[in-house]
Amino acid sequence: MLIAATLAILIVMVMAITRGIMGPTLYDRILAVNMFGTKTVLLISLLGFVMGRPEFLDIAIVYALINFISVIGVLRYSDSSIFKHSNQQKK
Amino acid sequence: MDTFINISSSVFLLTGSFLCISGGVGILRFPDFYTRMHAVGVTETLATAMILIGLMLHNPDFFVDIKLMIILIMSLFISPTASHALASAAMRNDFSQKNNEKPDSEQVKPWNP
Amino acid sequence: MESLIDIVLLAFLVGIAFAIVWMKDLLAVIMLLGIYGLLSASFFVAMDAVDVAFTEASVGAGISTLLMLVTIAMTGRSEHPVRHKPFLALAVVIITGSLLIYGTLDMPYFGSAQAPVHQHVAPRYINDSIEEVGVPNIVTSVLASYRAFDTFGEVVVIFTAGMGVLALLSVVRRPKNTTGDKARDIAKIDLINDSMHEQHLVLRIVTKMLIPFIFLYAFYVQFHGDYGPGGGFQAGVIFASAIFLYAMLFGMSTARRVINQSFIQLLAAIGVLLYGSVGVVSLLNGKNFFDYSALSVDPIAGQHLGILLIELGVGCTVASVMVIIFFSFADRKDNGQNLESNGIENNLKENNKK
Amino acid sequence: MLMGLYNYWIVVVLMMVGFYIVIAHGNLIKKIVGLSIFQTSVFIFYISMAKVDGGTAPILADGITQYSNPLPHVLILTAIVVGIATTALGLALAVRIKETYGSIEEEEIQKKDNLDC
Repeated sequence: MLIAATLAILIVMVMAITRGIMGPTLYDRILAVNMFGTKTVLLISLLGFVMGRPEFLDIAIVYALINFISVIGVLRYSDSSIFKHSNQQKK
Repeated sequence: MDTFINISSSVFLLTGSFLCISGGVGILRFPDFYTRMHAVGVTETLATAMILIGLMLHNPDFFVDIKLMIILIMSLFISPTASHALASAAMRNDFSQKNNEKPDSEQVKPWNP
Repeated sequence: MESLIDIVLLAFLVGIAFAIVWMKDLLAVIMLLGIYGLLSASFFVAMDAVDVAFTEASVGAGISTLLMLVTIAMTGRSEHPVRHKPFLALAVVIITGSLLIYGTLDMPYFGSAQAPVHQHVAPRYINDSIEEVGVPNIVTSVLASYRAFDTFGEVVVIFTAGMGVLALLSVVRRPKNTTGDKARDIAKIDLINDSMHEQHLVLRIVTKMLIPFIFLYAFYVQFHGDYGPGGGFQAGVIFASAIFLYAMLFGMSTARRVINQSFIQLLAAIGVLLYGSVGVVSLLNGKNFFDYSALSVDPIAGQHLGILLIELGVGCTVASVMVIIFFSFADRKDNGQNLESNGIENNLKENNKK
Repeated sequence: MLMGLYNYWIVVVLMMVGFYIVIAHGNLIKKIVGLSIFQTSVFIFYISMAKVDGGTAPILADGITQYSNPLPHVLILTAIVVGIATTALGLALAVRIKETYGSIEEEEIQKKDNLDC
């Protein structure tokens, strides 16, 4: 079962990477990164069990935190005036 | 009792994997940003919870369970908040469904050697 | 199973690297770089390097993404297309790459226990470190005890890089007795910041709940580094990222009020000094530089004390240098924006006069 | 042989991708991204070397005899943090160049320099 779940998560990672590369908008990419981060947390937790030393779940906690922080960072700094300016130019 | 726990652990893990994959198909196949957001935001939290509960049942070690519990509680806080922030940021920037199909920057022609 | 995970993760990495070459939108490139960091960190977990994965997770996926985002917010996000034909570059890369691949043919195969790397000092670390240092985490005992002098050099490099960023990006403070006009400007900026906060109510509340937990977790990583993955480097980065989170959601002016610039600079220096002075104390006690057995009557207790102290020094320096770097960038960006908006207002006024 | 050297070949490919970005692209931020890809490939190389078949993470526990090599882990752990510090320095330089020249494209910077001469 652990192996099946790991494979499923790897497949979902491929999908998230595809969306991250394809875009087309900034928010799609942020969504893909966020989803990828959550799946990484799960992958790390599963890897610990697959490899037989599950006591290293500390890393997964850090992933969850860092994922949140980077999403907030992207939202905070992608709203700045330069980007709005370029949007206006497009219109 | 052991077989019951094993079976329920497997069921949780498989349900979680199924939800993961359905979210993945959603992010790949849905037509615009808000529907993709919906697919991911809805499945993500539940899938995480299912897989972590499956792992908890799989391993009865106390400290490992506590750590899994911490991860679970944190992802229950964090994923909906991140989804909310993302959706509201998209709304605020007047990112309506009409101009969704436009790429986010003027795509320069792809580099071909 | 493990080799399957290895193959798949490395294939992902190559795919993302090629996508980064191809893309022109720098913001998308940085998003992909974030995924790249997460992936390489998962790869490190699969390769048993838990401490490295810890560091790469917080640094590669978190802080470097943030710094690059702030930078492109200042420098613009689209890249000009490559004008000249890249044939020469491509030829150089292909020739170098094939030479390197030719070089790998002589290497011992992946995972073989007979490789020369595993013969020289590693057996000593694995077999004897528990008697000599008494810490279960071999990485910590090598980092902080056997190779402490090396790590000292790294800490000084980090400190120097922080000072370099400060020298390049520090903004001139406004004089305190501002005239009415400027004071109004500042008040206006504060108002804008506050109104922005109103919009992020959910985020603010969740962040307020998370930040104490992140600090607590950073302390856990700092002091649990002897027994599990963790240590000063990781704890410092986690500590700093909590402060980044606060600064991003509550505005730089609020964060400045919480964290004093001169205090944080002092803390960066104190970390390096603490590290170095542990070495000097063992020197004064008649042992070698960074030989912690001089710190206590019982050599193992001395080792524990020494590792605790220098990890504390590393944590202080790394956390404060990261905060200094981020604050310098964010301040630079905010100041640039204020200048821009003032310029726009002036333009508007001139237009109105006309 | 394919499996035995797979990791190293991937490392070479990643390294060359980073190298290509550094020499062929004119944008300074993109160059820094290329450098960081190059850097990560070196990390992957060291960590791959440290892996021993059947070994586990180098944290001592009862009942485990085979550990991976801890020395490369130590080197890379410090290298990652030093890497982010130097990357930050590079980004700071890019910001200053943008402020002085108004651009971070190599060609435009070169053009302005030639005009000044």
